[in-house]
Amino acid sequence: MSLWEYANPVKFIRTTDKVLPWVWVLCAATLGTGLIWGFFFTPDDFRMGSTVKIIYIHVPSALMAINAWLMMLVASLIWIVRRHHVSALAARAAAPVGAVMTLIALVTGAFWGQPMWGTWWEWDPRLTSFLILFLFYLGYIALWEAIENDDTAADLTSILCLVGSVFAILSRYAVHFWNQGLHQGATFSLDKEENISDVFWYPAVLSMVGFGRLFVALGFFRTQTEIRARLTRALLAREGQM
Amino acid sequence: MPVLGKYSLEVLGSYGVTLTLLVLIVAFSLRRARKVRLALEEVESRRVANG
Amino acid sequence: MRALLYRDLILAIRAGGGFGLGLAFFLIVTVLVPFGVGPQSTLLREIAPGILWIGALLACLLSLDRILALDWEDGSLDLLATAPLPLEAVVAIKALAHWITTALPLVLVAPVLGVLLNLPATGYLWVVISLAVGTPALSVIGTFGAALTAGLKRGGLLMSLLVLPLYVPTLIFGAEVARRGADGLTVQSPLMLLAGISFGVMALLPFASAAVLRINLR
Amino acid sequence: MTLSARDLTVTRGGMAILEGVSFDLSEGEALVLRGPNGIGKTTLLRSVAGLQPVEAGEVTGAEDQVAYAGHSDGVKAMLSVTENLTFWASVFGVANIAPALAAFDLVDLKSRLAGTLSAGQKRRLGLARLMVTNRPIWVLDEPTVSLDAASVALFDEAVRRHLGSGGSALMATHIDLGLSEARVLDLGPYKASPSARQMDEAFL
Repeated sequence: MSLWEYANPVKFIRTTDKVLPWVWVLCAATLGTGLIWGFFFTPDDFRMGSTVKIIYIHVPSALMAINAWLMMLVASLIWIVRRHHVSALAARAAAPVGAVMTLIALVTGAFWGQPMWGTWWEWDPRLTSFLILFLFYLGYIALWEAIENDDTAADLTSILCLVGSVFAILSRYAVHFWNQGLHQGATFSLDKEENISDVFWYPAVLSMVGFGRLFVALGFFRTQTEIRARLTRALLAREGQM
Repeated sequence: MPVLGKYSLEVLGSYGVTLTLLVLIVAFSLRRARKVRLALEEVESRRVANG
Repeated sequence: MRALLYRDLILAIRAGGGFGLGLAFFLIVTVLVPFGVGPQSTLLREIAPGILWIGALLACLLSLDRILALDWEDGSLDLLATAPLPLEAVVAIKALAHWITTALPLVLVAPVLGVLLNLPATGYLWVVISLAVGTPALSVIGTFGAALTAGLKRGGLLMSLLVLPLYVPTLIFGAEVARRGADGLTVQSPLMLLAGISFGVMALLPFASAAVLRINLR
Repeated sequence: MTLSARDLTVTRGGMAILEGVSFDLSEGEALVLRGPNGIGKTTLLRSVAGLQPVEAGEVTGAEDQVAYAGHSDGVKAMLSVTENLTFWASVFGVANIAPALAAFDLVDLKSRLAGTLSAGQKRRLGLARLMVTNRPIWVLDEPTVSLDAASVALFDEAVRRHLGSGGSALMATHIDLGLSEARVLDLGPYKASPSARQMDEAFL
């Protein structure tokens, strides 16, 4: 059995229908535990005070904002190479979720920056890169909405996604060149740096996993919706033809 | 309720905005899912009716 | 190919939109800025390079939808796509025509507008050089945006939304060159990066634009 | 040079509209496509011209041989008649536009701006463009729209001359042309059945 079997829309819906409730439950469990643990049961940082609690949403949402774009990029490539409709629709379904994640990362970043840097918004390279990423999401979504023919829209948006990815990397580099920035380096890395202690680390990992599962759940669910919408349009077009 | 001290606005604000946005995207997805499902069922029932 | 360039240039001149509108827009933006930020010459002097870059960028943006939309409407694009010219060349030529009719005049008048903004004497050269090196990238990227929205009735606003984020790196490096030049600092690294972007974009993006146009034509 | 189409399936908006279309068009032949509105004449012609991919089947002998003329003439209003034709002539590497001007009775109009021409005159200019492409296969979509009887006669004559010099023509039209030698292909029987496999197959 090959993975591509799930490129069949019906099969995709049937399988995800079975998986989705579990993903939702797992998502709610991890995200709930992570956030509640983080919010209620972690000590304040000696330097950042209670604002350290923002880390449990800021870092995971920033992570998912980028991962969502990467997923869209992979899905776009799959559409271009193998022309599986599900993959194009999955990219379409993921975009608003990614945009929301980016928005969350931006807003929480501003909330965090206010007490730490004394300003709501700082043209710091990381914040600025995320703002640009947000604009890319908006453009991508708008292009999907604007084009009537589904295949044309899928083709154009996937090319936009490829070109946009290159320019997003360029922009990131340019922004770093332009302003060295106040933002601290990555607070977490996968192999857990020593500058963060376990009390902050465990709830943060939980909420990262929770955000990841939320993205998967929403992604599956919204892809199902897009598939149904596409099917409806196909049936209507056929009725018109008869 | 933990003591948030002088940063309570920022921390509560972040959590508030995040939860609101997450609820919004989930609600929006659910609403659209329901609408699309209804539309599909309508078209399919018409198709079955017509043979 | 030369015929296509020649035709596009003639059309831009005769239709009036090309040279005139972009320049007038650039002038107006530059004139409006002091009204917005106040007449202090020290402030103006400091932001002059950035204003000139933003003005040039917006003026470029303004005329992008003429690159392909007119040829799309009257069917010329269909005919060009079946002509012996590869579509990549068509797109590249159209970007070149846009650069010559819109961006080149902007580059040339930028120093004049610099006077209005109290641009320091050291800045003139670098404003012109940075615009000359950077605006080709703006035209080529803009052509990609125009190709993406060619089939849409009201593509103008959407095109701005798509194109402006793509303009970010060019703007950053271009304005950086102009600013550092005006401050008398060394400009070598941003200038190299700007040139790198311009050349990279000119070499690669026409392929994406042509692919997009083919999809839109079918 | 023979143009041949084998088992073409063409789609519009993701839906197959014609399937199993086959025809041959050899030198000196003209083929007229017939069928009601919406049957897919334009789509078929665009597919043959290479502007859109076919869903199934293949077209051979069309590569770089086709001069396509669609619904719109691609005439630039701000260029004169001569400039319009000269442009296309140089794109296709042809030097002399005089025969084209003469064939479609445009000599008197040649320095007028195309924007000032009437619809029929513009159409004649659009058709004259075919003569400066130097390509053997003309693919024409409703070529006689907005032409008066005299102009249709000019067009017939141009096509006949083109056929006589070894060219061929594939046309979609509702009107009876004066081209008695043209074969007619009725597209009605090729209409795709709604259950046909197609792009949306995966969705049904």
